[in-house]
Amino acid sequence: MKAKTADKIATGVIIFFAVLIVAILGGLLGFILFRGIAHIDWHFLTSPSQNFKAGGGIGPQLFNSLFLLVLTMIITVPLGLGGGIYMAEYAKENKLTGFIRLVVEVLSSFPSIVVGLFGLLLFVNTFGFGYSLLSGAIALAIFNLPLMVRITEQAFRAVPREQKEAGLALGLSKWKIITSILLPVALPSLITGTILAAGRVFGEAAALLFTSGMTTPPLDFTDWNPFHARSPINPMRSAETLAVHIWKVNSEGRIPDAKDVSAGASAVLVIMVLLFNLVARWFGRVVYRKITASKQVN
Amino acid sequence: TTTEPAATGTTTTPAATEQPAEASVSGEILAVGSTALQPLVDQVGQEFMANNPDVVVQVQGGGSGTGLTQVSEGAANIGNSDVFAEEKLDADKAAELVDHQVAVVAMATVVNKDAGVTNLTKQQLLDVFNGTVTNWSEVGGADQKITIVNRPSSSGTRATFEKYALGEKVENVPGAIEQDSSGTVKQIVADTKGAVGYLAFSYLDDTVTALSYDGVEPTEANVQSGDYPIWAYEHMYTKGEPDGATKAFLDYFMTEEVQNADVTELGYIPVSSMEVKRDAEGKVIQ
Amino acid sequence: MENNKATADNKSRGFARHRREDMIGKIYTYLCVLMLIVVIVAIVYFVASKGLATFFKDGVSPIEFLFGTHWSPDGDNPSFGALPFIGGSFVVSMLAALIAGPLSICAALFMTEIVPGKGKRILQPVIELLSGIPSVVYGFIGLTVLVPFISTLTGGDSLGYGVAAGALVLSVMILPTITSIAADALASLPRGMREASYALGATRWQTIYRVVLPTLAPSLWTGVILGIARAFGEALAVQMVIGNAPFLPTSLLTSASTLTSVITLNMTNTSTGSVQNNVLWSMALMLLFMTFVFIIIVRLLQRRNKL
Amino acid sequence: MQTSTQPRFGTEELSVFYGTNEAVKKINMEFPEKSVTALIGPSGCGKSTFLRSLNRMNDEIASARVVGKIWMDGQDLNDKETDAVTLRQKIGMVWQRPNPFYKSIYENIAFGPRYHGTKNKKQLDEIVEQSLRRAALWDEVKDRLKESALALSGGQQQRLCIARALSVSPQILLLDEPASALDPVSTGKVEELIIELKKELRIVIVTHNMQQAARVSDSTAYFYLGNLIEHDDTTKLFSNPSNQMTQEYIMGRFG
Amino acid sequence: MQTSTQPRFGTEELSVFYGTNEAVKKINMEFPEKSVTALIGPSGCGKSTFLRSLNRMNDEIASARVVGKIWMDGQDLNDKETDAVTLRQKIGMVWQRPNPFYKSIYENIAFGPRYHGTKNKKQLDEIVEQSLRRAALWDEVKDRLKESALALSGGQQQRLCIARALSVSPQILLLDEPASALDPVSTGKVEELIIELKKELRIVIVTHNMQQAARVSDSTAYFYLGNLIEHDDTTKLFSNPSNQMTQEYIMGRFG
Ligand SMILES: Nc1ncnc2c1ncn2[C@@H]1O[C@H](COP(=O)(O)OP(=O)(O)OP(=O)(O)O)[C@@H](O)[C@H]1O
Ligand SMILES: Nc1ncnc2c1ncn2[C@@H]1O[C@H](COP(=O)(O)OP(=O)(O)OP(=O)(O)O)[C@@H](O)[C@H]1O
Ligand SMILES: [Mg+2]
Ligand SMILES: [Mg+2]
Ligand SMILES: O=P([O-])([O-])[O-]
Repeated sequence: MKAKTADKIATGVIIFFAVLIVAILGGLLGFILFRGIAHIDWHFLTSPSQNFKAGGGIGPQLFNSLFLLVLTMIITVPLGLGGGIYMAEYAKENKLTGFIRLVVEVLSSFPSIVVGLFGLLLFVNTFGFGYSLLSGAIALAIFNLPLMVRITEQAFRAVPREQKEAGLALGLSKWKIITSILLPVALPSLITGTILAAGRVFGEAAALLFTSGMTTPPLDFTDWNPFHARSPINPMRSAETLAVHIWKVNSEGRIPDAKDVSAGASAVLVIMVLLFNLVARWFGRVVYRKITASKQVN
Repeated sequence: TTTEPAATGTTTTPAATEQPAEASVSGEILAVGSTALQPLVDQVGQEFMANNPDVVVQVQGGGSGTGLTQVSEGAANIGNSDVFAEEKLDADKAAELVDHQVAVVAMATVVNKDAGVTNLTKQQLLDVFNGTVTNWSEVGGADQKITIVNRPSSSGTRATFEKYALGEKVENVPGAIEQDSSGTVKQIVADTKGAVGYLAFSYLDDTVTALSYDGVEPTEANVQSGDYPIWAYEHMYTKGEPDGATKAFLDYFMTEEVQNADVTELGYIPVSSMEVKRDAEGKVIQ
Repeated sequence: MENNKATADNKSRGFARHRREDMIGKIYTYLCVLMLIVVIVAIVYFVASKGLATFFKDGVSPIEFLFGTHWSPDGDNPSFGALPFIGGSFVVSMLAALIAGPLSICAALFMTEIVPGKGKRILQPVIELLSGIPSVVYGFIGLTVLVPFISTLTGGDSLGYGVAAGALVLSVMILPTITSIAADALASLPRGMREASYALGATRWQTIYRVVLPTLAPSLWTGVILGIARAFGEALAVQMVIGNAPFLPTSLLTSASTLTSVITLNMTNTSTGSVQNNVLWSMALMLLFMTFVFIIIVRLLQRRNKL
Repeated sequence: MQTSTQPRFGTEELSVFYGTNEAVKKINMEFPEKSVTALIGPSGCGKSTFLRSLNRMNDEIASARVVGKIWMDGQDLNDKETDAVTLRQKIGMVWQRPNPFYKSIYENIAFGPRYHGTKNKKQLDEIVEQSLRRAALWDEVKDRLKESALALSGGQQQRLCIARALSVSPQILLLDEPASALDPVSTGKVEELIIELKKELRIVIVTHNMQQAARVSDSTAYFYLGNLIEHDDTTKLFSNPSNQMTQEYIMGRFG
Repeated sequence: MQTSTQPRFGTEELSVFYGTNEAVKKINMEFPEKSVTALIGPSGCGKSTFLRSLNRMNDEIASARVVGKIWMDGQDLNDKETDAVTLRQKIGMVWQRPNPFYKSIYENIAFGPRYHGTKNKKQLDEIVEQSLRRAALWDEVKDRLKESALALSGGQQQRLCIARALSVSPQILLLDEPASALDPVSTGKVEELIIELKKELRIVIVTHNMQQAARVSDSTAYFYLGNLIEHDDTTKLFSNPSNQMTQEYIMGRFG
């Protein structure tokens, strides 16, 4: 009887904490959205920010966040894919692999501020990329890379070994097996993982303060030549992202509506992260169904 | 291998002190440094870009230290700073830089409205900040514990305050807090009984009490006349004499149009209106 | 790449081809891995060369840095005791782990033991979302909600800024880290282990407490350590709420600093090459070093956990 | 330990669903006292599922739903009112893969009794020795009781698991392919053990090895696709099955 | 597709180590032309390990080390110089669990030949049809070649895997318990297929079902603990084994 009482109490406690966590998240989301949603309108989402007047928007910041994400992914995905494939398919269990694993683990728990400072030192100054999208993207890639490697490795390891053996038994080269047999099977979890990782990068600020900078030049959204200074897609221009904007507005911001802007921007940021989560799940499922379902394939 | 800043623009109108002619200059200007100065430079930069479509002015924060380092290393065209370069850089490095004082920023000691004080002497203020005095009643205020809200030790605002208000550097008192943001400092002082901090004039409003210093009220007029000493220049440093777009930009900064509009709007005091001048040691020279 | 002799022969063409393909694959993946190594070596090199300059170039004593409690880099008689920050980082992240650890393990138990299946479907997205919320947003909420709340709780005696606020914000931030590792560990436990306990007539709690948790202890500790590591390196959110006074924390409500907060506050206000700047890099080096330490602890734990 | 004298143990129209998939279909079966009942059938036919429902182990699988009755001592074990935790004490279970706790040998055995109230060290020692003896493992491990159970060989681990099951004095023992992961010598030992134990309790054993069923069991039940096709005396079933499908399976036509 | 007329295929003192554990011990075996050789033995005796070493599949397992010779066409396949990728094309393999690629039925078959140089669509179509016909699957799938192979039943998938193995015209086919996960009907089909295929190529099949070995194989080898205990004509081995251990195993004394 005593055991059963203990069981009841413990179960109660565990459920309580689980509910608490859901409540915390609910509270956080509710708070952010409640505070912020009133400030979000078309004008807020599209117009440029103000330096010391009220009524500024977050248009360029939003664009910067998204574009920076794209750049980051362009760098991360091929590198992370290669690294992950190495870990899953090529690495032998030896000291070197142990070392590489260590590298990946350490890299993935690096304080972001250290990466940011490193970026300032190396990309911004030494390489002369300046405060630019490129510098920011490389810094973010450094964060994202270990995550991407891990996602890829897990996705490849999750592919039944028999798939690989079937390929081998047909006399295919290992690389062909990896690209044509394993990759398609790994794709759904690869996509889900990548999008989730992207969502995480989206809100990073500490590393960007020092790399992609805290201002955005006036953008000419009719000029899409990446070599033009005012082109939105010029990778060498500086770019303040949404998360950095929140930081800036809250620290030395001189705009009278700083509270409203950061509330609105926070809400936008959180909504974006929510979207990333939803899209990741949905897209992963769609691809999975495409690859495995009894519908037409190939 | 630091890249040279792309300030290779050319000026067609020599000494463009008036409105720069349309499309007269081109190039990229990178101004880095003081976060306090950033909104102003950013704002003026945008106006300047509107007038000069071929110029891109990039304004980055990063702090006075970063600004001075970057300009001194040639990584930026302009280093924005709240303090004289001599205070942050080695003397030989500082000597290479040319100072452009673009505004004056004045600061006031602020206390919570319930603290019951409106004026402190220099000595009293020092006692408050070095922890000798811990209750407002000791300096004629209400019976409230004093809570100090400081800026980080490397902050230019703090350096100015210590130099001109306290007369010496003070260390943190246990229980004090440091905040990097003036907005937050104001918020805390407004909300917390017994809190004291210091803010640029532009942040002052009726949520906090701005204290007189040795009996002198913190007003713009008192600053201009030199009666109220807690103020400093906002500097924009260049390495050597500026040219091209950078020069045009700095010249534009000093125009009436900027000094009497943007500068005052942001709560700074135009340099030209000052009746006194100071050098790097803080000595009044006029 | 050697060229093939009997080109007419289908098989020998296949031979050359698969060799070539595998070479491409190898070069590509090896380059990617090399890149990873280059990145880490570069980071370590840069941070170390700056961070060590404090001691070798500026002549600050490492003993003073590590054990000194007096931080006054700009004073007329500067001193560089970083112990308050090192101590602050430890205190705050340990406290955060103390709060988040039990909570996370309960969440993981909820997912795998109490309501398997459905529990996971509910909590998993919650956990992922929590980890997706940017740290500036956490800081913002800490600043606008938590700090005033703590202040009110103490009847206005305290400002609300301090160790408690920092630890609470961090605990929410590391909750996902610990939970997902704990949940993975729980899921990896062979079913048979639980069933054996149930089959003996043990209740669920007895099974969890006596069989599941002891068996998984190393993995759960791994989660906690990685949580601490994450907390240790978190910068913006902590800096916004901890108060940033350079003293070793003496109570939950006193303002304190962490390595990350002092770096964030001062790095940009000091000029490169100055001792004030270098000493901040020394702290970054310290952060880096701690990351290695945490990972090594994790490795030792995992070695004990040969399932 | 005495054999209890409960009159019946058996199922009545017992079905098990995983979601909507009916894995076990309306089984009526009786397990006579002091005897071994073997369950045979091709992979996936529901043997394990059926066995696991007998001690409510399927409660632990969220998707599983057990319908029907399980009679024991005139009580329906599958009733919501019946406490699963208590009944499991009376019905021991052993799995295909040995699953000792990650604890010492001693702790593996003492774990159950201690929870059920035996705190006395001496009594516990006794139970441990008794159980290990009955599982024919005592002599092999008596000098290393404090060592980790994981250091034992597979066969020893499996006997340890049997000893663990015996430690709480069950009246019924459920064995799910207990020897299929073992070498011939260990298999032999486990089989002997089963024959020994049936003097005291009811045993239900799932096996894919028909010879094993023939060797150890008194009656054998043939399952196919969730249905109980035939249940008869073991000798009768193997020599002269009444059902065509049973015949084909026994002849090794498939499976 | 003709049966090639290579003189011998067999092993000479072939051992396989996993780390220091010798899982297969100095096996000398000959696989005669146009015949089926069955490998039987208790779980873990090394059947799969031996089979997998024949097409160098163990290369892929880091801890595995294969020592000894594998003769084919007078060439030692286990020589470092011999290119494993090329030889695997000549030696097809099918596993216990069907493992079709996550692609369409057509692609599953066409994938190998296309890689090996057959780009012509018409030729490919032909190979696909041929292979599926030989695996007795053509009629069931000819109208849905573009559908995912995963939508097929287990038995169909297994035959698809056989068809896939045939698509690159191997001279030898290795089957590791190809029917153990299948239902009786599918098992029957696969067995027929094996008997059909042996007219053209050598087949080595691992099975745990002795009746199956008896039904499909010409010669049978009994493995125990990594040793080849006995290898003889299937009829001889099952009716009158010369070794006592073989006898015991066949009688179902263990395993
Ligand atoms: N946890 C589960 N969830 C859903 N379906 C299950 C689960 N366990 C078993 N099944 C399904 O129930 C059916 C019966 O499975 P069961 O494990 O009882 O078969 P079995 O006769 O024990 O087979 P084997 O000899 O392979 O152990 C199978 O179709 C199986 O796929
Ligand atoms: N990848 C591996 N690493 C280490 N040991 C292995 C590996 N694969 C198999 N073994 C060991 O080698 C021995 C032979 O295994 P193998 O799989 O060849 O047996 P088998 O006869 O095919 O058994 P089964 O009938 O269960 O398939 C076993 O002791 C097994 O534990
Ligand atoms: Mg089973
Ligand atoms: Mg096998
Ligand atoms: O602008 P600050 O130097 O005071 O941060």
